[in-house]
Amino acid sequence: MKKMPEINESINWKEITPGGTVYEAAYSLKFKTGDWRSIKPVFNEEKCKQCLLCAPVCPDCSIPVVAGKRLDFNYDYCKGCGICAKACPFDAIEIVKDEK
Amino acid sequence: MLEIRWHGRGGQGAKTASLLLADVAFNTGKYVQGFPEYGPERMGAPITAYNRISDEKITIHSNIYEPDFVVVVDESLLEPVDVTKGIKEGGAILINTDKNAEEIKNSLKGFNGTIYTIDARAISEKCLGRYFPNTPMLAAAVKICGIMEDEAFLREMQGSFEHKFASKPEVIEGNMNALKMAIAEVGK
Amino acid sequence: MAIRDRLSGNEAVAIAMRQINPDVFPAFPITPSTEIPQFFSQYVADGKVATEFITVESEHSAMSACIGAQSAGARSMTATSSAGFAYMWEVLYVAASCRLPITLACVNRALTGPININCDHSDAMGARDAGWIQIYSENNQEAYDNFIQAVRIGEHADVQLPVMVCQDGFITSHAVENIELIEDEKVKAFVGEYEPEEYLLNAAQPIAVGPYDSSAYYIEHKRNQAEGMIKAKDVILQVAKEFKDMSGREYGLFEEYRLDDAELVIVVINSTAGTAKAAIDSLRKIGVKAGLLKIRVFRPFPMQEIAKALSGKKAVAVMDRCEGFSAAGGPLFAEIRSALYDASDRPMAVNYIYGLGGRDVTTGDIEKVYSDLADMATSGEAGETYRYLGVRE
Amino acid sequence: MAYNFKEVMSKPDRFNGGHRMCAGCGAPLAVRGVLRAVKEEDKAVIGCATGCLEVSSFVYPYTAWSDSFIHTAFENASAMTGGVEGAYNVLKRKGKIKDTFKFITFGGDGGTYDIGFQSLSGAMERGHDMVYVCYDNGAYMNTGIQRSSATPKYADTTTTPAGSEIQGKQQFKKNLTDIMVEHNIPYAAQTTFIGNFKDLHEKSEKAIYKKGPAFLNVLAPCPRGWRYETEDLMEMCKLAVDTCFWPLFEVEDGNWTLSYEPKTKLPIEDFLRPQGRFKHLFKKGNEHMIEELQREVDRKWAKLLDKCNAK
Repeated sequence: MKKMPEINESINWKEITPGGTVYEAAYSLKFKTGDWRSIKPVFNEEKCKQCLLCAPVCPDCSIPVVAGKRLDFNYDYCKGCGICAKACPFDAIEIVKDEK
Repeated sequence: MLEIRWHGRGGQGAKTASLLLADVAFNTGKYVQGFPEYGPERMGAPITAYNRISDEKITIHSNIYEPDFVVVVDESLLEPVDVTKGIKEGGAILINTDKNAEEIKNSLKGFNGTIYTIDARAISEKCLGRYFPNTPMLAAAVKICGIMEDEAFLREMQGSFEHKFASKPEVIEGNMNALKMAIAEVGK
Repeated sequence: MAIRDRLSGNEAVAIAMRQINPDVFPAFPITPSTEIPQFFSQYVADGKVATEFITVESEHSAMSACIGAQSAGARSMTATSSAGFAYMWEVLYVAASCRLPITLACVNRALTGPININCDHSDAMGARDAGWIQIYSENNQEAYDNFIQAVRIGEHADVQLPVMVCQDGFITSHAVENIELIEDEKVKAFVGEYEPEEYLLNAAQPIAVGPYDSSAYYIEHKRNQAEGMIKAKDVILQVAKEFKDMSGREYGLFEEYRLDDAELVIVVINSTAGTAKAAIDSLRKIGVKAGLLKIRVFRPFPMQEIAKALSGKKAVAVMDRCEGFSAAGGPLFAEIRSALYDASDRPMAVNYIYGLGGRDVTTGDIEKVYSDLADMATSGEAGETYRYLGVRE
Repeated sequence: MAYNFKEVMSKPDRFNGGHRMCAGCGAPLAVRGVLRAVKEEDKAVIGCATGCLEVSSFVYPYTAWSDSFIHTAFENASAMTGGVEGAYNVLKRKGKIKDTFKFITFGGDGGTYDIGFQSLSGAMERGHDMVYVCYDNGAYMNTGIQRSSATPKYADTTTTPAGSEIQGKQQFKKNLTDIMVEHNIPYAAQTTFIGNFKDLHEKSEKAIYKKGPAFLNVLAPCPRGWRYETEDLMEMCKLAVDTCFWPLFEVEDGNWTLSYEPKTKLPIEDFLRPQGRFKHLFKKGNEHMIEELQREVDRKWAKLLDKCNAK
């Protein structure tokens, strides 16, 4: 099995993976898009009825669902589009300004 | 090295005949080439095919401009095509026609070399019941080019037909007869 | 024991393919390479190969399917010519950059404009910098031998690049000539199995192929890719040596014919080399010191080796079956003359554009070139370097 | 199998965060939704045409895909994936591969309706066992919102700008789903994102697990190109189906079925009004354009109902 080298902008041509092939699935998880966000969704667990309608509408896979229940947002990737808040029938998601 | 040029019409089998001739010579242990001159021509258009036959390895890859022999599969080409062009001193031409050499000479624009004729249509129709000029033309060409002895050639072709017509052996005899008749009838 | 046969160049390549028994063969017909997939489809129909034969709707898709298949872990190959080859052009680059050892039988034919079905090298030459190894063949025997070697060359761990094996459209592709075939088992043993290290269908390790590559990485990837081409030179020679052990036939990066003591030299690609050999033999009989350097491997380009081989010659004619328009010459000339820049004892060099669109080349034409070279050697003047052979003025 | 939303949502994503699609983009919803229909024990190879999705989901070295993924060019995704499927067939026959693999290719409308159409048509006709998913956002968004043959009539794009003489794109959208149906493939369907994604899921499941080629056309709104607020994505999809601009249907083995019939068929205006790309249609004097669009929607809807009832 081919080992994936650590790839960053200091890698030289001998070490780089030939053809740009990447041997590690979901490597993008190393790339955090959360800092693209200017507004952010806030999860109010109390109001949530676990209907999960917010989960499939997230373009950034930032609403983890485990065993039929959604957990808090994964802010590493959430870009703050606000689709989830609109999809929530119970006002359990509030959009606020993202103060970093 | 022996160089042969074929003139025929698209769909008539001049290319196939040249490849068959290459096969025959190949089977005698020679080095061979068999190739047509290609263009976008379709059925009926005049086409040219070539053979080189040699005891030495052949490296030349060009058309043949000064052939030892020319074979004309379709008599109607004598008018539109300069079939005798470039024939070597001492070379010969073989024409599929029901005329004899003397009669056809006038159509050859002053050609002074040897003229052979063969009535491939009559032979084919007699032996095969249909007009397939290839078989008699091949036999006549082998004969006049002196590629191999008649007996050896016929033995060779018997084997080849048995292979080619494995699924319809009834046509082998007719083809063999066509060869034999062509060998016997090709004349100057 | 070699099998003596007589075959056209196309059938010879098809037989090599049958013996290799590739996993995937996507194909689209184009004259004059069409016969190759035709022969091959018969092998498929008769169960003589285990290949997945995909009758794609275009050459672009043929090469795209090759890329998909090879990335997936399957040995793939196809055949094409001319406009079909040009239509593949975009994805030829992808095949090379993805480091996929696909093999392609390129039956050289003129590019359209105007349409012409006959031989020249403008198709393959147009993709000379696509990152493919290019091997050229004088006749059916070489097309067959080269194709078998191509698989080994491309798949070598040091190389990992696609390889195209070229031969002249109609002139050799459709000419029946003598050939010595190698037994099926020997070819199979020679090429071996394709066992890529990483591939899409490896359930244990998913991979991602064909990224968007930013300027932070692109040039490193290209340099890495270039290394495969650089290393290919040794691999080609190593594979040739093994091939000689099996077949008795010897191949190098180029062939020298009566070159050692030659003063006047022609450099040429593919079938015209054979015609030149015949011309040289007759010129030698009348005391002309004529010789030939026949390019076999154009990519990687054997620059130093060629410079060495041509050093000390009096005059060299480089023959391009491909127009260079207003470049330094045809593609072969530009590179040969560039190679000669470093030669210790540099000969005069001129370029002949010849044989475009299937224009026939005879021994007489070749003799005319040697006669021009002799004049140059005598006068010490090269004169016009960008010349045409046989163009009506 | 009945759709169990909670169970399906609890499956690990096969498409991951860290991709660089725009905030609020519809394409990742299509990808996540389709891939949720792949059985967890099955493997997949994902093909992709050049486009927003590709250049954002695999920026070297960051692949967002959990499965093997391949992209090579804009117009060849179908042929490329056909090659992968061919490889699978032969390697499976030879016993070199044990697992079950599924082959799914994604392309935008540019890579599907237009430049990739030949390759798509060829692959579908040949019958590769693969699913082609078009995420249709109605323009070449990747290169900056140029018109495609999927762009709706009168939409303002960067190559069909609304001007004083010409009011946006002058042609109706190509009926690609119908054209794919006419390839006689075992399964073709049109869907988008509504409710709990049942429609997308069930169609994806059929497309993936039905033997032979399948085509899914998924309307995937692009907030940038359509010019609406990102948060309104689900509303845009709802309006598209309730106005019958984008009817949901499937064609399985030649049988047409309507998947959704709006309780009240809304006027096309309702779909157009929230989108900046149709703003010029609401200028005084342009009413006839909206009327024309309404007539076309009505005509196509009637035709569809006809096909779906005709079985």
